[in-house]
Amino acid sequence: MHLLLLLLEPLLKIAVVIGGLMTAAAYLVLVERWMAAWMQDRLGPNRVGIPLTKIRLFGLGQPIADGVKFLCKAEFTQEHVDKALFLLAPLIMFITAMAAFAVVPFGSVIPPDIFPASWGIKEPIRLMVAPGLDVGIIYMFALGSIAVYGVVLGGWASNNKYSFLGGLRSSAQLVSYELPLGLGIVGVLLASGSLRLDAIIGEQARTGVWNILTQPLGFLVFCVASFAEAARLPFDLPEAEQELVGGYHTEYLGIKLMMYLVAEFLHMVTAAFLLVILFLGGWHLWGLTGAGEVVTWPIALLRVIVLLAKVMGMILFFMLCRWSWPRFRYDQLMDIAWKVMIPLGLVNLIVVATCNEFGMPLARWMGVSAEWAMMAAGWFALLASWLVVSLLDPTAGGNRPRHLRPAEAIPADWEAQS
Amino acid sequence: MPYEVALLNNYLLVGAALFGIGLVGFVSRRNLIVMFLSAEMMLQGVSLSLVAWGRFHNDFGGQLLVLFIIAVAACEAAVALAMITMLFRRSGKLDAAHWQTLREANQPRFHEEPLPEEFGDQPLPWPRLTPAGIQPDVPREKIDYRPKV
Amino acid sequence: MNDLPIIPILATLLGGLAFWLMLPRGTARGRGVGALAMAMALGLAGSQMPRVGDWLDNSVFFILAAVTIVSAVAAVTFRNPVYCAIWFGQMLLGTAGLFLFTGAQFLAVATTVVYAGAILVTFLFVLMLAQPEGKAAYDRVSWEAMLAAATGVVVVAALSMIIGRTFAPEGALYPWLGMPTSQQLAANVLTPAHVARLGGELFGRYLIAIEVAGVLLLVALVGAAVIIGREKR
Amino acid sequence: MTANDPNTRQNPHDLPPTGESAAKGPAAAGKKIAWVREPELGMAGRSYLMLFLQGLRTTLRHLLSRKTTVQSPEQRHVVPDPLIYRGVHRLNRDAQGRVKCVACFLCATACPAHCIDIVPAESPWPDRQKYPQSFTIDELRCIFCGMCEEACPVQAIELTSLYDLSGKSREEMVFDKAKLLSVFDQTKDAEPMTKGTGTFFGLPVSNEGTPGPAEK
Repeated sequence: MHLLLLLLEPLLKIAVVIGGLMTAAAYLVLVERWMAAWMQDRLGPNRVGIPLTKIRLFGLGQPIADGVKFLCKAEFTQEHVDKALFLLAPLIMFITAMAAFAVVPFGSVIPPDIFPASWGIKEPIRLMVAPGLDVGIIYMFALGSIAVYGVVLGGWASNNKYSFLGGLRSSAQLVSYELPLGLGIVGVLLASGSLRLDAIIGEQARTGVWNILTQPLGFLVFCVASFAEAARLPFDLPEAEQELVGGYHTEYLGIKLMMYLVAEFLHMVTAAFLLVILFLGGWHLWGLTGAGEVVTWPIALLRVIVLLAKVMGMILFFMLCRWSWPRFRYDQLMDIAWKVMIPLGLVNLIVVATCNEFGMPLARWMGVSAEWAMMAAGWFALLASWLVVSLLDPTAGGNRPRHLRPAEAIPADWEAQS
Repeated sequence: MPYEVALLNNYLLVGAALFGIGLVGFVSRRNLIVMFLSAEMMLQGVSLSLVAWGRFHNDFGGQLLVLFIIAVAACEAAVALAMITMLFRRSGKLDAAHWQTLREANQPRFHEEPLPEEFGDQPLPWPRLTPAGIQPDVPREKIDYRPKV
Repeated sequence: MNDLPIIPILATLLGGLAFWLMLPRGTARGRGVGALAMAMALGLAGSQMPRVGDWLDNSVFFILAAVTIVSAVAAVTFRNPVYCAIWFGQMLLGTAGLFLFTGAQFLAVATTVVYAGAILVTFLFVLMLAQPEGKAAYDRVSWEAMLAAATGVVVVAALSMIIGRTFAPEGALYPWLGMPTSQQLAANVLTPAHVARLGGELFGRYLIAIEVAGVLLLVALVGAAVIIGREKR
Repeated sequence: MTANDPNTRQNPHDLPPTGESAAKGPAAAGKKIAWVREPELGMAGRSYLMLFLQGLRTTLRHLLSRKTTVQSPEQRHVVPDPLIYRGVHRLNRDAQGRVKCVACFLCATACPAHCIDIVPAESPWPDRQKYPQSFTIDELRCIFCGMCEEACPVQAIELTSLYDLSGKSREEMVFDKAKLLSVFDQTKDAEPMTKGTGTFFGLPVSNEGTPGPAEK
């Protein structure tokens, strides 16, 4: 009986998180389709409402219809695939995408005094599934590195050239971008002194200075790397439709395809959560949500709302980016990871470490607070390293495609013109 | 048995079993990569024992040693992968027996026994679309021939 | 000789036999029997191991241990090397779970990130590019399967005998092994600020060692680049 | 292999030094191509900042712009120029209401999708030798490229502006001669036949269909 009570709280949280995430993923797909349509001067899905009536509800029934369609599709496995791995790959992808949310705080805490006294709740309840895990964010990295298997196995098991190429590309991309992803957060971890996401938010709320203000370079590196990790558009090489049909999930259909698609969407949601929590202050908003863990219930609710609003804004930015910039070429993608983002991440790490070690005396000497000194150093580092990168232009490799033109069309002084 | 002792005992047993299994794999398998994986498995067995002893002695030393094992394993993997890739480029095989000339002199030569074909090793026929468009000049067999996917 | 531990010996021998049957020998015959024998051997061995804590702790430990050992056996005996790699990955996850069970949180995720996330994926690349179809002949036979299995039996038997003697209730091999109390444990390895303590140790007491490890990594990286870059067209 | 040989893979920055040799080098190899250095990116392009803002501005502008979607079953899409639209096929009739086709198979030959099937027969009329006894188009297989229309010497087959082609079975979507002629009856007022004459084996063919090659 004691054990059941012990398990009740985590089970309840897991149920809420999974249910919420699945619904959110379904409706975010609708939002993404709307955004895509509006940016292309279309209206987007606006038909499906309540079935058997003429009520349309702006197309809000669309996700349900899509889900039912996916579930009702004929579920067959192709003859030429490797059956076991073909089934395993989407499962890996889906499970890791879901499990990453175990350490994500969906707000701050629920104060214990809103429950009836007879329930015996003394401690404030943390709004995350696994509050005791001390390795927080590295756990998410571990799951991200396992998710690579879903991609590479799916591509290989499909026994299809396009799928295999997509899988290989994707896994090389994911493995490469894990390094800048890690480097981007090291600065934050150094500044906060903890690997736990709720502690990182707490630190930002305590000082009142979000990490994006003190470490803009880290934000840049982490943002680019998380776009690549989530395989969103400027970096969506894995499933570049124009070249690889559908990439590693070309051969998939029905529920297995749905698992892949939902998992990809959840990667984007995870990336948005991480960006907000690590760099944009999490639930903190100046003068509104306060700091610390002892809260009244309106403040607790407000924190959840602020966090989710920020995450939603970040997701909308992801969707906006999808139609704003063309896809990078594969060698450019790798160049950005290895020649730009990793050095920038190292610069950020050095700046943050130096500020942590020598920031206090420097700030006292300059007559400003430590936060201001860090901010100045961070922005200076961003501008300086961006300038250096632009001047060196490391992504312009020797393998750019050469334009051909009839010889007659070239003016005699073409070199002088260029 | 007290909890801590039972835990240590069980962990040591599991570690020993992993070590033994890895050993068998390392000496018996011929695929270079599977051999490498077996060696890593032995390392994992040792790591388990170290962590268990660290817990038993209430000390971080065991865990830190395992951390160094991981670092060494990463180095090992980098070098081993480079070498395996080079060997594969030269021979087109991941077979350890292909490099038997690297052994000491006076060793008996290993001869490959021909194996019977197994069911399921034949490649499947590929699905064909109904012909459309202008008949190509190349013969049908040439189009359908796919040495590998 | 009367107190000869019959069941552990039987389990070890059965395990060795099963291993021989399951190793690739150029034929698929006997693999099912081998798998069955392996399951029996593992069951026998598990029945001899002491219980760990209450039933929840106990079942979690045994499930993790079973996953680890079964995947290890499968990783060594499967003939398709891609499957070997996948089973090896599952063995790594099982080991990570066992690490987590002893409270080594950081090691659990580090193992997953480094081994499963980086090392195994690159090896998987090579395997997939090397063998796009079918099973190669050298994956279907192994060197001296019987001798190898016998070696394994001897090694495991010797190790487990020593382990058993170490913790035997009467006449333990090392009576000076001090027993930590649970308060001591909670104060150190199982502390809530686990990672902070680990990092403190790592960059305090073992600073030189970690620098050496870093240099080793760098040297290995350069070495790998040199080896792979030798054959330039 | 010289440095100017376009067949060698080399650094694109190793370009021919002057325009003269750039024109000469490939021409010597018998090819009228030259490698051209692409324009260098300025600071704004290299720092990616301006490009970033440009992309963002474009999407944001379109996000709020007027939408051009046509709500299809309620509103009909208006084809801007029906005469050049490539929709469902029709078989044209001549002035006497007969099918204009002379069963010359040029359309069937030109069709890249092989969706046209013609069975010719002796013509009952004096103005041509053959006429199509049956003329079927598999509309599901058709790719609506308009090659048949281009190939037809007598302007007998044309593509109309009917775009909402649908059916409930595959058989229904194989259009026979009667169906194709009925498409003509349906669309002849909105989209008049192409006027003018064509040639068939060098002989003039009038659009009205009266004096054909059979007369000669």
